[in-house]
Amino acid sequence: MENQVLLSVKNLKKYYEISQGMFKEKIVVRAVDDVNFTVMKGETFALVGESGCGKSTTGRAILRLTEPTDGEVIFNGTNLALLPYEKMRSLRKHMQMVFQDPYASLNPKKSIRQILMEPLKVHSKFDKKESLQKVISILQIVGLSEYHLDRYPHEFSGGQRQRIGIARAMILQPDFIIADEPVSALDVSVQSQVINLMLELQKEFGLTYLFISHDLSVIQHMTDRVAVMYLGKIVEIAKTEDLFNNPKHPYTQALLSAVPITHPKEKKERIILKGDVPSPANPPSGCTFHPRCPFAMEICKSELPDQARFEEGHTVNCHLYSQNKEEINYAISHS
Amino acid sequence: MEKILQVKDLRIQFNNGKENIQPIRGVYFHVNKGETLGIVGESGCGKSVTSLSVMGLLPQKTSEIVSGEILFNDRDLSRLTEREFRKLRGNEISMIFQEPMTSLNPVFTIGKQLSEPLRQHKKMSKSKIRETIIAVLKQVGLPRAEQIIDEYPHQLSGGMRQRVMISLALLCQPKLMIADEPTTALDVTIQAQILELLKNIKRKNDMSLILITHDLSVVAEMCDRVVVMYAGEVVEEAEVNELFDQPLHPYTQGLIQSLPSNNKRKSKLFSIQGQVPKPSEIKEGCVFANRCPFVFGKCLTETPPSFQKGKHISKCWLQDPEEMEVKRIGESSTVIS
Amino acid sequence: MTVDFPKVPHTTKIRNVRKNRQSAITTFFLNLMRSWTGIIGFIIILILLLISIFGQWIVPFDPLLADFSKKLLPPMTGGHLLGTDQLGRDIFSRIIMGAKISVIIGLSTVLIAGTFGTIVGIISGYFRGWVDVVLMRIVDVQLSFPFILLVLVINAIIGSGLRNIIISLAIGGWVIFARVIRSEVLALREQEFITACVATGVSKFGILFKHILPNLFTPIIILSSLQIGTYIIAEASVSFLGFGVQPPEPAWGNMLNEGKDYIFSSWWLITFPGIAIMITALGVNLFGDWLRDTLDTELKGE
Amino acid sequence: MLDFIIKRLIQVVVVVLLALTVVFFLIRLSGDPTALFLPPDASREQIEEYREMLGFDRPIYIQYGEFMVNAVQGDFGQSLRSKEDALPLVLSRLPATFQLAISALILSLLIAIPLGVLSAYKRNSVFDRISVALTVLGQAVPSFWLGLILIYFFAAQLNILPSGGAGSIVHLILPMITLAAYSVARFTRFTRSTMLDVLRKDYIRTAKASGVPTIRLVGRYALKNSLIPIITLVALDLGTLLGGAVITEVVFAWPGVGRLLMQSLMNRDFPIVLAGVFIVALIYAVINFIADILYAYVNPQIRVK
Repeated sequence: MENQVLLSVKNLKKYYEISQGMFKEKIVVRAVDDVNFTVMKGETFALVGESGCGKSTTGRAILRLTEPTDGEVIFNGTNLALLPYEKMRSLRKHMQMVFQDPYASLNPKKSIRQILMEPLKVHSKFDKKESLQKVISILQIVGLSEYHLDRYPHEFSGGQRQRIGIARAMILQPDFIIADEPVSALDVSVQSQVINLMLELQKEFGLTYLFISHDLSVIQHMTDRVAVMYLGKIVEIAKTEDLFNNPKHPYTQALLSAVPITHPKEKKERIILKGDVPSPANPPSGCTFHPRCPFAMEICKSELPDQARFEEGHTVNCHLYSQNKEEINYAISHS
Repeated sequence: MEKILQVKDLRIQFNNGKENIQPIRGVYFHVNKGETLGIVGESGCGKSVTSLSVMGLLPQKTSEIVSGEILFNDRDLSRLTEREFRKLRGNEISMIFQEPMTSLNPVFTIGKQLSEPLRQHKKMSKSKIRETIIAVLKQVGLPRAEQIIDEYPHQLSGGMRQRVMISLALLCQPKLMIADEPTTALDVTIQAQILELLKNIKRKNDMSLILITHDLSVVAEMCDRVVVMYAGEVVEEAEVNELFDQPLHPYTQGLIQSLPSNNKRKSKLFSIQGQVPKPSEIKEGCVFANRCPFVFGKCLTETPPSFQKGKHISKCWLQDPEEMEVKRIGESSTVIS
Repeated sequence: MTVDFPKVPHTTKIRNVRKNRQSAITTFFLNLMRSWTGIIGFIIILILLLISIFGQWIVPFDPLLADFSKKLLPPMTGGHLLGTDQLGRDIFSRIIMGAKISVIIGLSTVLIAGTFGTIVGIISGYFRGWVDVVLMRIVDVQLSFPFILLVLVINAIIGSGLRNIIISLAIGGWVIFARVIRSEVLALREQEFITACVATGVSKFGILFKHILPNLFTPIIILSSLQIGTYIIAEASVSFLGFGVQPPEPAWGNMLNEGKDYIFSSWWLITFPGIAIMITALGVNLFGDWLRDTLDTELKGE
Repeated sequence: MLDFIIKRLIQVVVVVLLALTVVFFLIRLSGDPTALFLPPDASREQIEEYREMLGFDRPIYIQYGEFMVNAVQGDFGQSLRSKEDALPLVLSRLPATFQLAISALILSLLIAIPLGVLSAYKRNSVFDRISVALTVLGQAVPSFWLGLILIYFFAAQLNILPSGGAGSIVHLILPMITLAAYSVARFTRFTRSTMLDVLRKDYIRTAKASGVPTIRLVGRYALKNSLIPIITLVALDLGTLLGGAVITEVVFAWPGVGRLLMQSLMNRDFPIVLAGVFIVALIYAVINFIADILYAYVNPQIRVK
């Protein structure tokens, strides 16, 4: 089971066109721009980045909740990006999604029974009686009970709704779940309950997660490998522990250093980035990070960096690592 | 130490047309001159309502301060008229809100909005006002201050808007600034910028800061002292190091322990069971009793008073000297309220 | 790697927890009781419906029977509560019968315009593409022409009468439904719970019929109730101008039309039918407003 | 901004052409057009002659093309009754309609905006309750009936104002009030609810937190925010106002486009109807166009782009 590729994303792109009126050229927003990564069976792979970096769009494009502009999404050997709608629809039982906002992602007019029965009905997995048994058992698994069957979403608290959202994703026994900021709308004390639930479910059912989040402490806690995104591109991929111990990309370094301390006595060296994230409609030339990068060199302004590979699958897209070593050392020591 | 703000036994009642609810039930805390006080709690714990009451910004028709005092420099704010309050707001006390995207008026320029507190509280000529605004905009680290003053909010990013909000709060050099979740809507790297800015500004302007947040790491980063609120009550108050080293209330303990960074990677996180009770569900006894791992008989029947140990206050029966079977040691352990 | 769900013993009885919930009707009345205006609107509508159903049995006089010996009697004379008109017909009886016409016109127009507009709105909003572009252009064009004038012109061209005034009003009125329903559908499409359905694998039609349609119910009800008042007033205006429902049918609008020539001598001819229109429109509007306020807050949760 | 204006202008043209097309076909499809154009007692020969003369024997698309080509040039034919040219006749009535509609619009805005603002400012006060009740009532009163009642009181009973006709400012008073009544109710209500919405916004709280007094908050700040939706509504409602003008003109025998249109509809004088439809659609489209530009002016988010 280990080291088997479940999902591989190749050159995935999602561009949005914004019309500017008749006489101006359309603006192309490159929400996801040439993203590559693979997810192994049974692991938790994280996409991390700040708002607008394209991590959610990547997740949605993989499941074709938004149609990708270009690229391949190979899931268990099938290229999802090319599947006709109906084929894709029947494949969806193997891959599910948990959404950020548990309030918005449940239909307010449907009872919990209806919400949870629907996936089973759609994929006609079981007869009615069996389905109900499944629904009840999944409710118990996520920490609710059959007592809640005929209630409506607005009768639940945020944490409970997210449990229902997870139950809906789990009921078809998928192999793969994309969780898009599943805990960021929740309070701290409820957050830990939901993280625990997700960890338990993974252990019990051998699930693979694609975990999308901006919260680095949650990512550090529960994921195996991380891809860091900036302006629609992946800048670094590494094992979680590697990434947190030895971040290589200047953006990753800044991002990690910005994570708030967890104890007042902790002292932290901060790399405070200049300015704001540029608009993906008008990204900087060359390496998109160069205007904010403390180590920016001439080459960064004009050329897109290649991927540099390190041990254990740690990859970085940065000119610092494609140049010769001396220059790197120079740049780092003079920062 | 001089106390700039004292809140005593504050009780606030809301009427939603159907029933009365009390989201704030007897809140005590104070702010010392020059310090940063953190108020932490989860959504619905009453931390924002408390801060709005200090600003006199509670909805007039549907809410009411039932009892208590809010002493600002020994003046009771809870009895001020709207006119008196107005002279205070933006002048001696100012506030920064959570949502920088919606907190600025979309149809007025930045300069127009920033000129308002100066117009209201200071007698200044137009050119002097403009000068002051540009100076403050520069102080909060906005580039191109001379241009930004004539721009509209939608032309700025979230981080820049929050800087504008801070400069708005700063204009009249208030003695007390209240920041209600100032970085919650922002990205981590921007959050780091804004927190740094708040620290510098507080130091330079010699003011006190109340920082309202749900995020313990923001507290660890910024605060001198912390008040922990739960379901409309203050359950614990301590100096920041003390709170993180030795939290006394089981709720605070749970919050700190459930931080992912305080747990082994991939292990089950510590978590507080159950949910916050709704205001209508609160009965006799301790508000945290239904979720508390150490709950015992007395917790369900009697509301605990605040037990004080030095500067560390906690509202939990476990701290009752009798319950702890610890003999009272002179003055170091007294019961207030 | 199939992991089975834990077995649930078959003896587990599925309890129905509906017992402690209020039925829809109870909720309706409980909400109604909270609003004075809602109650007034509801009562007016109830009375209106009752007299339009049972009107023909409760009228004191034949509303069509002319009697020149009794023409232009003031109110409260000769047993005529609201007086008689220029042909000696009992105004009270005519107003009662007019209620029926107003109700028929209001309801059938809303039914036709609502159904057609809703279908167009759904097609436009859900399937988008060129169909949407074409349909919305049509709606734009029609909306760029005053409603009442459009109804007048259409009615003048296709001819008067009850059926034709309903058709004219429906042709004039469907666009509002199309516009509103389309924007509702567009908003719903963007809702996360619809994305969640796609992610679950629900088919396009499943999403439309099981998830979008039920959520359109509320806006359709609200819009319909608010539109009925518009239709009733529009019909009265058209009839007043001499189109629409023709004499001797006792529509409130044409009663006013006939009465306006006697404005200097007999005030009651123009007074009572107008009051009838006003009270009806008031009732429908009040009820519609109340419906919107309660259903809207219900939508938003607590 | 420029291509926004051009885009909207094209839209105006399309709207007007389509409106004409629809009315043209409605008239043609509703029966033998010749019969419509002639008095009912016309003889068979007369009908045939007329049909040929007007070109109704030709295929409908040719007729349509010809009609549109002529219409674009402003030629809608002659009135079947008075034999006057249709478009100039309609245009000659336009000033009267404008006078009525614009004075009613100004009157309603002058009453409604202060009333709505005050109502919102003093929410739930006696004043507010009365104003809300009046607006609800005002929206339920059919304008033609209000006109009749006003005539009854001021012309028939008090005899201080004329019951109809035009000429002096006194002739304008009753029609103006009649036409404005519905708009006053609607605008007041809308201003009030928009103001209440705006007053709940975060940025109002911000202004309050900077010590802005409530009066200034309402009058200076919230009002400008509310203007955007109010302008939108007023623009949308101008159609209703124009439609109402038709009815009001008939009630008060006001010599405007509406009354002419009504008479022509009664007389089945279709060249005039078509010319009238053309003018009304054009006016309405142009008003909407102006409103859009005004809207862009008030809303910096559109303007700055």
